[in-house]
Amino acid sequence: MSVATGERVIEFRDALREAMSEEMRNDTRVFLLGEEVAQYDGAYKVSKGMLDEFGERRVIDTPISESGFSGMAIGAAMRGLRPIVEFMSWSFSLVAADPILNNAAKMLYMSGGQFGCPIVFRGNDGAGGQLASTHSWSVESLYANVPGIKMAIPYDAYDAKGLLKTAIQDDNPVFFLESERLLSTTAHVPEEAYTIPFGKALTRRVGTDCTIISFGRPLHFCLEAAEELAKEGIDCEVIDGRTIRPLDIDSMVTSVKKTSACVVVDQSWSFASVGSEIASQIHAFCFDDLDNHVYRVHSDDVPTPYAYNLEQAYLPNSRKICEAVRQATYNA
Amino acid sequence: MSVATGERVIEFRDALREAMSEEMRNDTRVFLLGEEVAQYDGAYKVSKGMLDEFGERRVIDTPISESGFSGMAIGAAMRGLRPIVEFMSWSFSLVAADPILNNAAKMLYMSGGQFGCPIVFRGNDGAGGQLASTHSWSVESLYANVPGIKMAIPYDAYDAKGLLKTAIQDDNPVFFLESERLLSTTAHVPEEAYTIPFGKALTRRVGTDCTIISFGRPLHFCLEAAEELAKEGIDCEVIDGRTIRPLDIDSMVTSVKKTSACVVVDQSWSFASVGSEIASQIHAFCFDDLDNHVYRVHSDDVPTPYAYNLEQAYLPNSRKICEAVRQATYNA
Amino acid sequence: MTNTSPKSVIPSEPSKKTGAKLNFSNVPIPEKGVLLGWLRQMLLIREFEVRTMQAYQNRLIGGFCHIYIGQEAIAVGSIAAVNDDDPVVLAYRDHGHALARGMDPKNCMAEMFGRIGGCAKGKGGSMHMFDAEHYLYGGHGIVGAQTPLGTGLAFATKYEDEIINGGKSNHVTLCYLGDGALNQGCFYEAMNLASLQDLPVIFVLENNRYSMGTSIERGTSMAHDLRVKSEAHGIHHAIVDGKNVINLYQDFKSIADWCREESRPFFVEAQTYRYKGHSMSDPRKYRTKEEESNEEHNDCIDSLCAYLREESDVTEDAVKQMLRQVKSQVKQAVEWAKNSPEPPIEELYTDVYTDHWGPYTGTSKPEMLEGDA
Amino acid sequence: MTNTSPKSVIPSEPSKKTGAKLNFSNVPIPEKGVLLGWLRQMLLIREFEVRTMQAYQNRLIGGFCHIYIGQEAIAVGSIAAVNDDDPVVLAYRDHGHALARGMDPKNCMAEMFGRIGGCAKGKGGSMHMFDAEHYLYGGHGIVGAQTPLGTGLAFATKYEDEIINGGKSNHVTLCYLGDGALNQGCFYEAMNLASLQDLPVIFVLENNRYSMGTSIERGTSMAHDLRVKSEAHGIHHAIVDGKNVINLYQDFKSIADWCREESRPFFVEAQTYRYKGHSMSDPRKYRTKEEESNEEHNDCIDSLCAYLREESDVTEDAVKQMLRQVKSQVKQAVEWAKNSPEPPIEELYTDVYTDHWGPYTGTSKPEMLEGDA
Ligand SMILES: Cc1ncc(C[n+]2csc(CCOP(=O)(O)OP(=O)(O)O)c2C)c(N)n1
Ligand SMILES: Cc1ncc(C[n+]2csc(CCOP(=O)(O)OP(=O)(O)O)c2C)c(N)n1
Ligand SMILES: [Mg+2]
Ligand SMILES: [Mg+2]
Repeated sequence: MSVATGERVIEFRDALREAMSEEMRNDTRVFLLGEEVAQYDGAYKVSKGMLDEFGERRVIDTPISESGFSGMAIGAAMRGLRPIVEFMSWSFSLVAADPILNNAAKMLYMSGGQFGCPIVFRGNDGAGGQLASTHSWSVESLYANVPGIKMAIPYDAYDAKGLLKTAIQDDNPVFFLESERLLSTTAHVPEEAYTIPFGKALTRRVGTDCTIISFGRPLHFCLEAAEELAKEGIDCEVIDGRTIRPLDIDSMVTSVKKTSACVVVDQSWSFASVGSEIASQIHAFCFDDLDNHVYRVHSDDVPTPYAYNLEQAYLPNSRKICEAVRQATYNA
Repeated sequence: MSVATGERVIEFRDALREAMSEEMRNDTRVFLLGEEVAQYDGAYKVSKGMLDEFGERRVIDTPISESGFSGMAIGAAMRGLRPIVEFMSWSFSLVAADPILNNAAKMLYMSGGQFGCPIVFRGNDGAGGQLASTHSWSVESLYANVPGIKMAIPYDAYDAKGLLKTAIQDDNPVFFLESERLLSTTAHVPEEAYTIPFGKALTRRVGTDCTIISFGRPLHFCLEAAEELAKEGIDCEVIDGRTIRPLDIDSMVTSVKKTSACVVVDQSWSFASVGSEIASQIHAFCFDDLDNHVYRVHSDDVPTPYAYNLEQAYLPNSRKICEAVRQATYNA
Repeated sequence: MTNTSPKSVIPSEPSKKTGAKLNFSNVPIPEKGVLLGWLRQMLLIREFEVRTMQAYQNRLIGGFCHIYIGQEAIAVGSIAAVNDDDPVVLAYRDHGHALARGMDPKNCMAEMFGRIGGCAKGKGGSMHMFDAEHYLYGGHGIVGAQTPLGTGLAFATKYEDEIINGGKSNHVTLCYLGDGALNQGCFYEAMNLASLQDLPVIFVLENNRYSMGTSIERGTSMAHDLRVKSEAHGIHHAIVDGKNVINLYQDFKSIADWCREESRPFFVEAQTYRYKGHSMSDPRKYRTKEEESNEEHNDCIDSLCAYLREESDVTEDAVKQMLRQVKSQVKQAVEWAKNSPEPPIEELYTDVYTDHWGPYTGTSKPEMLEGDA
Repeated sequence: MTNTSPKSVIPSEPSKKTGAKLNFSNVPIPEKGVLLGWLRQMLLIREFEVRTMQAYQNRLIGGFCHIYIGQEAIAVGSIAAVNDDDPVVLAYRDHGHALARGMDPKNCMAEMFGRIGGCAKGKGGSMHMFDAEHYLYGGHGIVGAQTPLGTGLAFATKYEDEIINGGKSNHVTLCYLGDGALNQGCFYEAMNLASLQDLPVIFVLENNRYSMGTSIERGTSMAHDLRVKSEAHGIHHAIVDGKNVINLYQDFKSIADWCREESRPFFVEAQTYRYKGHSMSDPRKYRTKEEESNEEHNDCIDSLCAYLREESDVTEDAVKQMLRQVKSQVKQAVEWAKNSPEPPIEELYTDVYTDHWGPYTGTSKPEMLEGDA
């Protein structure tokens, strides 16, 4: 379920580009850098045409130096520029873990409030199609542990634009996690400028029997599962957290208090994950309301395999979600 | 509560050294590398004298190149050597996140079982005394998300030796997290060789009213808290998980089924943490047994401050643990 | 092509650190049979890659897939110059090296098909060709990440030879990288470590002038003289013609022998060109058709064929026949790969640890490791 | 000391990339008043550091603490050569630079005491001297991490000057690093980026010959000629005497003007020595007492005093008087810092985000950000 309805339907990647372009038109301090973002139009064509509009001083091709160019962008942000750093994939951000987690996240604090870091790191997150172990990271659980960053995961083109605009306008470092699998999907996106606030979840499907909480791409599987389950008479409420930091636990709690059952779907590994965090919080705040414990659906706790059948078995999908919901509601 | 009793009392740092030296005597494939480990005797004197015994070919000073020397050690491990990599602090491992998480953790899988990675990464983890934001990482929650690694956190000198020997003998990558704050503490350590199995928790205090689960340094605060609470008539069971991967959830569950109350104490940040994982699993497996939800004690969700009073306020301590236990047991 | 060697080696000044003098022996050109073997390998790689592209288009291969066509001489010439048990480690454009190293095309293709017959049981895919039997320590997908591994493999052979076996270090490691990896910091760390510890590793830069759509001038300072990159670490260097398999062999033989003897690292820039796009989805707008066709006219296979015709009386027909054999070999590999079964689902949970592991996805209890590890 | 300049600059060949010629102007030695100002700064730093050690021993300072004694001339001479609004970014041995840049010793000391009057409200400590008013972008504790930041600051000034303000780039960034940082890959990435983008940043290597207990020869290849490190990225370089504040000023002035004018990076190796241990717990077994005393005999403060006596008739007494003033200034700073209150506990939760945040420790509900960020 998308939010807007209207004439204009565009792709997820176009929505991302519109957000960046609009912000760059509004504010000269905003610029884009990353591997292949300029002359190549972006590895996934997200920045297509931006070099033409903004020139090579504001749409900047970088060498394969994630640590160097992340650090460079953070230095620029300390002076009040507002860089957008594209990671071709968040999988490649591991070589930049130090600057993004030690510098961007902590600069404001270490400097006693003197130097902030208004920066957006964005790029593909999660498994693509058979990209194998090193190229299939879902970094949300790895990085969400760290205070000082915000983290947003858009569900569709509408959210992609609204959340990315908020991210660029934010004075803090934002980790913006896109799914390559969604880039070609389309949604209604209005002509008029809009932003989507951070820290406010959205109910994508209203239901009474079980709350399913997720972010980004797996939400599509959740909605599929909800339709499937509806046929069995299980009416699910599907909540899109939209941002992981800040997390809108209040909305989630309200829903679970209503449904008394909860499934969390998180495409990253299970151990010490966003999923475990949400489950733990739901248990804490809905202890007397739950008919059963919170169930979690994750990728399997193994490195991502290449083979198609193994990768499919590894990832969350609507079948696994249905099973989890059935278990979570079996005694209801 | 330590395990062994006997004549010989040694420091935590000596226990670590004994483990390494014994294994190096037993197996030429084992060697130690890291910053200042040889001529300087280690930044914290853990490797004191090892250069003299084993020579500079097996106790190797490296430049400040965590990414490079971690990668180098992983390459060596692929051929069956068994490197021990000392990070002067796990805080400095962020610049090596890619080799340790993408290569060490996944090599066996990516190669279809052909090349393993028998390697130990070890060093100080957790806040020291006022080391401030970038030097105070508790990496357990950051890294435990990743399958393919094992993770051990010793509580005292006895465990330090037994767990480190197991780590060195293990054919898989082990992240071994020591606390600088414990290095000078002493415990009974027998002359005879021994190892401590991974994946088996240890009950450090037997009790009936509340299970406290923790790892490493904060366990000392837990035991302190337990004594304090005993005076109030709350009898706590304190469980040392010993290893985080594999996690001995069974022992924890057994205890909680007995006590019906649980507090998890994890010195890292709360969000998407080891603490949230354990809380989530306890809720799942003890849903019908708990009198109250699991309470968690963590460092505050902010970068680590330098100022003494702020750092003290930030860290877990026995006062906070007592409060959590009181809440977890209030309706018992 | 000429038979003086090392033709294309431009040695640096003797390293100030080691004081070693580069004194290359004159490596003779091998006999015809060996050259024909190289021709067969290069033809095999090219044909293999053609079929790989086809299979990718037919969706038999997924993920990222990088084609080696145009660069065949480097893998073949350099690997011919080392011993069978010298370690080899690669970036992700790795099919050619795997074949040159002796991997059966069947296993290489099956790996890309994600089948149990693949060299890594289908778990690694195109970017991760591992083959323990052939001392092939993997293709690696993270740009530059293989370079510290290469340093580590050289560390290991030296440690084994000297410390464990008490002899003299007598291995050399080949560590390949693309020009894009010149911009990753870990490569400089890898060079520094290799230099400080006198490790016998050859960093083989396959300079095909582009990393994806970025020409080397745009991404790498001093692109016109990359020798400075290794000079910064006191490492000897050479620039070699990456399209001349005979000279490549001769040069690498000299260099490898020197590294083995001196136990020192080396940096070789092999100048080459990739004919195809970066990966399967690349429209190649960043370079001209002229540039491409110029490069294709100076082809490594053509020039070896010409040499063999002129110097060794190898007939056009003989080459055609060889090509036919190679084509049928690759066709068989494709068929074999197609018939290789998908990995059984249990394979998802093997090779995570050397111990037993999983299944585990969050709410279920994980099966604990068996034994105490 | 001499007054020809750039005395100690050993310029590289003109960069092949820019083709620019290094043509340094002859920077005159400033008048006596300025030199006396530098003397005062150097005395201040040294006295400040003596008191810092004392306070550390008295447990008024916690954590890691790195003393700058011996290297004072570098901070003073180089910072004097740039404008007040040129960005400066540092490693963790940063008290000297902070003072040279104009930070009040009170705030610097209070930071180390963990008090609210500290330059970062006591949240950063010794390794993290930040001062927005003085364009000081921090000390940074992770070795090498400040070098990409330095590149970024130069990127920013150039972007601001040219793109936002539509003028000519007219700032230069000073980015300091220790010799240990030469071994971190990110420094090479930082140099490559600065070179490719023509950024006006001076990488100031303070080569004090040790990183903790590791002499530079043991940790860094080509330690005898570090110019190769920047040549690898087409960056001009100079080696300067790090103990001669006048020459340092002259050389840095030439270099800074050149960088500003040409909008290019530069690499300066300032050769120096730290008199004290690496940090407060270092027994300095890795070097001889002779070496230490030799170095202390060639002291930057002594030689400036000698110059002032000989060339400018500054009396011993005048220097003594200055020292007395400085001592009392530092004593006051210590007192002031002692009296500065601890940060209120609420400060734990400020500056995490620009929005309101926390308290939050796990089971309690976090206070959500106010507004929608
Ligand atoms: C750290 C990292 N960043 C980005 C990528 C994405 N990527 C894969 S290959 C490539 C280009 C590399 O070019 P080069 O090293 O010249 O090798 P070639 O493709 O020419 O063989 C890029 C940017 C990656 N795999 N790893
Ligand atoms: C990435 C990283 N690794 C290790 C350390 C620990 N460490 C702090 S300072 C230092 C030595 C640095 O020496 P150098 O760069 O020469 O600076 P100097 O102390 O001489 O000023 C080390 C190893 C660190 N802070 N960061
Ligand atoms: Mg290339
Ligand atoms: Mg130094």
